[in-house]
Amino acid sequence: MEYTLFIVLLPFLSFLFLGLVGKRLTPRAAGYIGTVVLAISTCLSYITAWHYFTTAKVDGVFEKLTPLNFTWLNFTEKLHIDLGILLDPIAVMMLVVITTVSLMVHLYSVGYMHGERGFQRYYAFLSLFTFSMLGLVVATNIFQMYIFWELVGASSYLLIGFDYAHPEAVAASKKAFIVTRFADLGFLVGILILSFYTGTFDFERLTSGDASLFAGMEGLSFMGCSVVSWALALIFMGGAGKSAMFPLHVWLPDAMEGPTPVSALIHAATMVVAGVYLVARLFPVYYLQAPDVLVLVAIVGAVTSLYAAIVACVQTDIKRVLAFSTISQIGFMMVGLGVSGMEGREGLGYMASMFHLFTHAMFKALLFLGAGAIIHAVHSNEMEHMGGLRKYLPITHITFLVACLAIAGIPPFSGFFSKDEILAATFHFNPALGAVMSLTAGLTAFYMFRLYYRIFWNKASHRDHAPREAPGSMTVPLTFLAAATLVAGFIPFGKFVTSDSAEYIIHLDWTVAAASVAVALIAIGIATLFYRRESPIPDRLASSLRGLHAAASRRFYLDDLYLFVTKKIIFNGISKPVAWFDRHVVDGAMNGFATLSQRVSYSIRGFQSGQVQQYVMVILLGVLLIAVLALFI
Amino acid sequence: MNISIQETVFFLLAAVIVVFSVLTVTTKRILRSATYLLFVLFATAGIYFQLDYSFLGAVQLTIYAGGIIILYVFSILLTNQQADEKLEKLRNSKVLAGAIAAVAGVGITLFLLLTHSFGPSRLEGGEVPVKVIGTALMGTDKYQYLLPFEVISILLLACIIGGIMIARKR
Amino acid sequence: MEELHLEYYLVASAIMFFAGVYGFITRRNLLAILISIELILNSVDINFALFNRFLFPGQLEGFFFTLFAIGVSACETAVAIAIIINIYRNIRNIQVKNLEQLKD
Amino acid sequence: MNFLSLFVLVPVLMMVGLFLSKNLTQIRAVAVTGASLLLALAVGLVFAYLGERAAGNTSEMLFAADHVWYAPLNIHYSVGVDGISVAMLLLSAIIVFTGVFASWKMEFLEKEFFLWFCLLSTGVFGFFISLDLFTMFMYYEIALIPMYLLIGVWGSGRKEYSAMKLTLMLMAGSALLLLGILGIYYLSGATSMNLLEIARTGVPAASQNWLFPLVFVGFGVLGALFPFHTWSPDGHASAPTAVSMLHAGVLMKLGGYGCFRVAIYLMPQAANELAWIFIILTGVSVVYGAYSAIVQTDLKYINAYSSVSHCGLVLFAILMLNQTAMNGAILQMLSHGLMTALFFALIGMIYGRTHTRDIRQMQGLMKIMPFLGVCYVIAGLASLGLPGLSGFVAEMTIFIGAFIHQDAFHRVFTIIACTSIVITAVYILRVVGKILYGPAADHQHIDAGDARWYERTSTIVLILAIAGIGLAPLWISDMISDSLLPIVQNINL
Repeated sequence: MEYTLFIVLLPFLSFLFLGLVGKRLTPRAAGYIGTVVLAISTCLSYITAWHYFTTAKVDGVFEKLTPLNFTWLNFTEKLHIDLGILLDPIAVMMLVVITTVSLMVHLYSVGYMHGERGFQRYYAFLSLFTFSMLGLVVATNIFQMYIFWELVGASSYLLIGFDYAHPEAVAASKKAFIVTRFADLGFLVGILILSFYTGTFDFERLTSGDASLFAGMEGLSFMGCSVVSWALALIFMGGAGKSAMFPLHVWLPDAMEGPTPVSALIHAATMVVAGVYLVARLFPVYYLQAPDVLVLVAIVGAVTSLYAAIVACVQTDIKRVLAFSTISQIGFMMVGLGVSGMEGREGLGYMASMFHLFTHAMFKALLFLGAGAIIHAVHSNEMEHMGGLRKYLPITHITFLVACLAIAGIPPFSGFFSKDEILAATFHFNPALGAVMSLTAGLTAFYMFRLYYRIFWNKASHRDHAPREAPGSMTVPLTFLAAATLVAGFIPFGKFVTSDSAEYIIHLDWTVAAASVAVALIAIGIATLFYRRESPIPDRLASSLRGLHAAASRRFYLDDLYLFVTKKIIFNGISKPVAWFDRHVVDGAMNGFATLSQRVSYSIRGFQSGQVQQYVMVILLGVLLIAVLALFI
Repeated sequence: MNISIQETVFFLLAAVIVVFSVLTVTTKRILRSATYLLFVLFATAGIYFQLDYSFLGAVQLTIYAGGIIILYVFSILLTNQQADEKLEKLRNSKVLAGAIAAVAGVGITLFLLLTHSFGPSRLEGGEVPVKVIGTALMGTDKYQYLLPFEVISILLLACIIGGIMIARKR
Repeated sequence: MEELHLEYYLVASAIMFFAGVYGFITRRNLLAILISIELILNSVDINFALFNRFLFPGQLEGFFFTLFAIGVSACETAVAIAIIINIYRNIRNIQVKNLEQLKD
Repeated sequence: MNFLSLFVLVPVLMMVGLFLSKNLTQIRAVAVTGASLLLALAVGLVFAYLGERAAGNTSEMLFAADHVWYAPLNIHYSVGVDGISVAMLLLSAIIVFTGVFASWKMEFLEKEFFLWFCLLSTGVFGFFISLDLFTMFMYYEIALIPMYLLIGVWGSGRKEYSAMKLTLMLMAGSALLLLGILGIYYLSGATSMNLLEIARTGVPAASQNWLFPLVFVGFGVLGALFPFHTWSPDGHASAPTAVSMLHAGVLMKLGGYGCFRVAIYLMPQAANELAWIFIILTGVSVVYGAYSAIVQTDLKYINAYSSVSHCGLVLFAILMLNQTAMNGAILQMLSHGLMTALFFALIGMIYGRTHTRDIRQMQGLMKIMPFLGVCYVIAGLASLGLPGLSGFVAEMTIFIGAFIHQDAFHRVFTIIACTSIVITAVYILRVVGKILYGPAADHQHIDAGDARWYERTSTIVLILAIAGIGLAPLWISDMISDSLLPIVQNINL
């Protein structure tokens, strides 16, 4: 299956081509080149998926294939970075997800970004991002993953800051990069610790369940936790940063300053699930070596999920709502992983999490692209500039509704199946956690329909001219993704992707399913009541819960906290004193040394005055002194 | 307590030397300073005469008292608009330092002089004949000084030329 | 008092010497400095003659040394005065503190 | 005629050529020809070296030659290269080449500028090929002296002050160094100052303890060892573009290379014993430089502090005393040399257009000068360690190598050093955001225009080198790693 190399390589070549000669091309040509290249990549990944899932099964278990692996850099005899391609169910699934969404976004962008300055550059960046993301998912070892992880971060930086003339976009891109970079520091240190003791970066060896690898770490502990827990927790920190887990999520809402298709690609479907993918990739290690860290993963996921859902209920910028919804949904995936076991039925959470990742990618991309179409039509991100759009944007409306139903967890849309599995696994793990997640699911349904109603129903805001439906290049991806959202739930996912690579038959837990559907329906009902028409209830509610409302609008002051830490503590509290210290104390010491020697020189120069009389005086005194010394001592 | 004529003369000379030396360096007027120097030089010549070095005394009188002092007086008169212009006021610290150094020097020297025994020392021998001096100056043997004599003569010549060169108008 | 000792003479010449040193150090006028130097030279001359006369009466080294020293001091004075006059011609002054152009 | 001696001969011939040339065209022709020749030589040397190694030549130094040039003290002109010197020579050649193009539009005294520039190159190349301690030191001094004039005459801002400060501090360092070198020579009992011979005879352990700090600090001053780094911000800020490039790009590497080749190689016991002191200093300087860079407002100061941080990492890695970390150190020298040269080149070009280096007065330059803007972003990304560019390779090798030490002390400092990658991101992105992005504010800047062909040549060559190392690091990493083996064995004896 060596051709899988081209899945990864083609977008890179496209990036190089567009980056170097893009300026000489017309925007249209650049767009088409990017799209066509990615279409080839997508086809190849579908072929790969077909090929893999039909042939790679040995004894009912999917094998890990490594069609390509070569040494890129040697560190020590044992540790070396390899670049290669590792195919296993999750990698193949991610290939499909990434190429599909990316292709849709490429296609969509032709219409959406039409006439933008730097169109060619945009496509170059998109290709770079796709390349990095694909390289990440097929990584054969943790260091390759780190490499592409960083590249993903950088290309995300470039894409968020695409419209670099806007200070907000620039600030957001900077924030995104630095926050994730900070998380990556944890990832890196985790890798250092893990690789030092296990002597390998290789995923296959790490996840083989070979306990002897970890023998070196046994009994070692640091601050009350075992070293392996530390290592894995730090690696999870990296994942949490990219996946916008609380409290490292602050960059994601701001990243909505980027072009909307970029948000759909990066901040909904692909990059933000990298953290989930990372944990899933190392799942056997987590499960076998540090189950305590998995609990941490579950708790962080649940907190994030609930937090983001609450915040999403009061946002007014539609992309921000979607951003928080993404954070919340990724929290679901993390919870799924955190509560999962390894073998057979215990592995429900893992499977569900991956399933949710898959379905979420589709419907969240759809939501973002739909939001893009709406923004394209009304030229605003704010809900108050919308309302009553269902008449003007019929296709967008229908597809958006499909996505909202999916995310709310209404059968038979795909979100129902995947989310339900997660809830079932969570209840199985811990009913209290399950209750929290159900509540979150309800909130999800509420805020999504709040969004839906305020965009498409409610009172229409004043407009100068009627909004027009988006062009074909935009509606085609919408339709495609809506179709995918409709059918994705029926994919027998357990056959393909499971924790132990063996087949898993999904049994719907009907009590959980019924309960969650009921919760969702109630939430939708409330949303309908509040927002379908203009209604005073939401405002009244907001004023009666003023404190909570204000706090949620300000995202519970976390951003302010971060700003305080970076601006006040790091910038003013550390850097300025350090710089001052350098200029005045260290350099001052050097200059002081220079001044001192100058002073000494000047004072010594006084002796060399050129006045013979003074010399004689000194000589005389010297002679006398010597005479006295010679006489009396 | 019988004081010989020799001693009387010596004390007189010594007193002149001491008093006028000090006056030479302490007086505020430069012309007086030169005059006091002249007295010191006369007294020195007296010492030479007392030591029976009459030739030396004569040389001292002619060259120093006769030549050099005249030179001084002329140059003082040449360089001072008012011949009796006062020397500028000296800085006290400087005077003090000089005085301390000088007094300390005198103290140490005297201490050494008076504690050191020079062995048998008496004023004896007689007048050195000029003939002996002339032979010693013109000879080339041991204890004869033709070479220094010639060197001095060349030095003097050089001085004459140098003095003219330096002082002539440009 | 039996007779004149060497020390008596030496005391006088020592005082003369240090008077000269004092003058050399404190004086500002170039001529005054030169005069101080004459004092110093004189005291040394006296010492030469004294030592010769008192300690080595049969020889004449000190005598001749004095003789030559007088000659040298004459030269020195002549040249020094020539220089001083030249300086005076240039800057109308012969105070030491004003002679700074040579230094730098 | 030894192959390596050409590296010294070519700059000397360039100086002769420059001396004879009559106008700017001729000066440029000579400079470009010479620099290209050097670059070709360096590339040729890489191939020749790899060829020799592939052919199974395992001697420690290749292409060695030896002549006595001062018999009374038994000083030899002794040359030879291993993988490390080859890498450094390649770096120097690239930077000299790009430096020539970066100073294409010299404003006055072009001939003299290039003459000094060539003298500086002579020193640098001579240093890297020398094996004799004294000759090495001599070349070191040759490289330092022209710096004073280059900054003092052709610099900007407080150039006299900076030039004086730089020269004095580096001279103080080299005074320590001379003392150390003489100490090593006499106490080792070797019959010549040849490095390899001294390494064989060894320096007595007791004397190592005072010689090591002398030599390490002596070279460390040039390698921006905290707290002796303060010449660097002022010096770089005042230096003309090409000089900044050569200075930060190559000359500071002389410090690292010297620390490594002389201090560590010849005095392994003391290195083992005393490393902790310098690990603290360098660990501090890594983070400290980065934090200081955050609040600077002058582009060159930012880059100078960033150099403090990155060069601190070089020394830090050298002190880890194992093959991986040292390999990382050499890679970091290469990578930092290229990156920082690129930065200084770009800053010079931007300054030439905007006439300011204050980041508060620039905005939206990406629109006005897209080529320079893109290059600046690439340089920034390389500096903050983006995979695919050289910085990543070097930093990761260092961190992996540093982590091999199991005790808490080394680990804590390794993690502290790791945090610098975050801080680096902060200051790089801050600058990029401030000066390149946003709307073009200053109307005077709008007609500034983009890079000219010579500027493009300079930056493209550097970017190619950075990307080359970043994308395919294996050959150079292995080349260095192999050469480190004897040194590491010497340490672990």
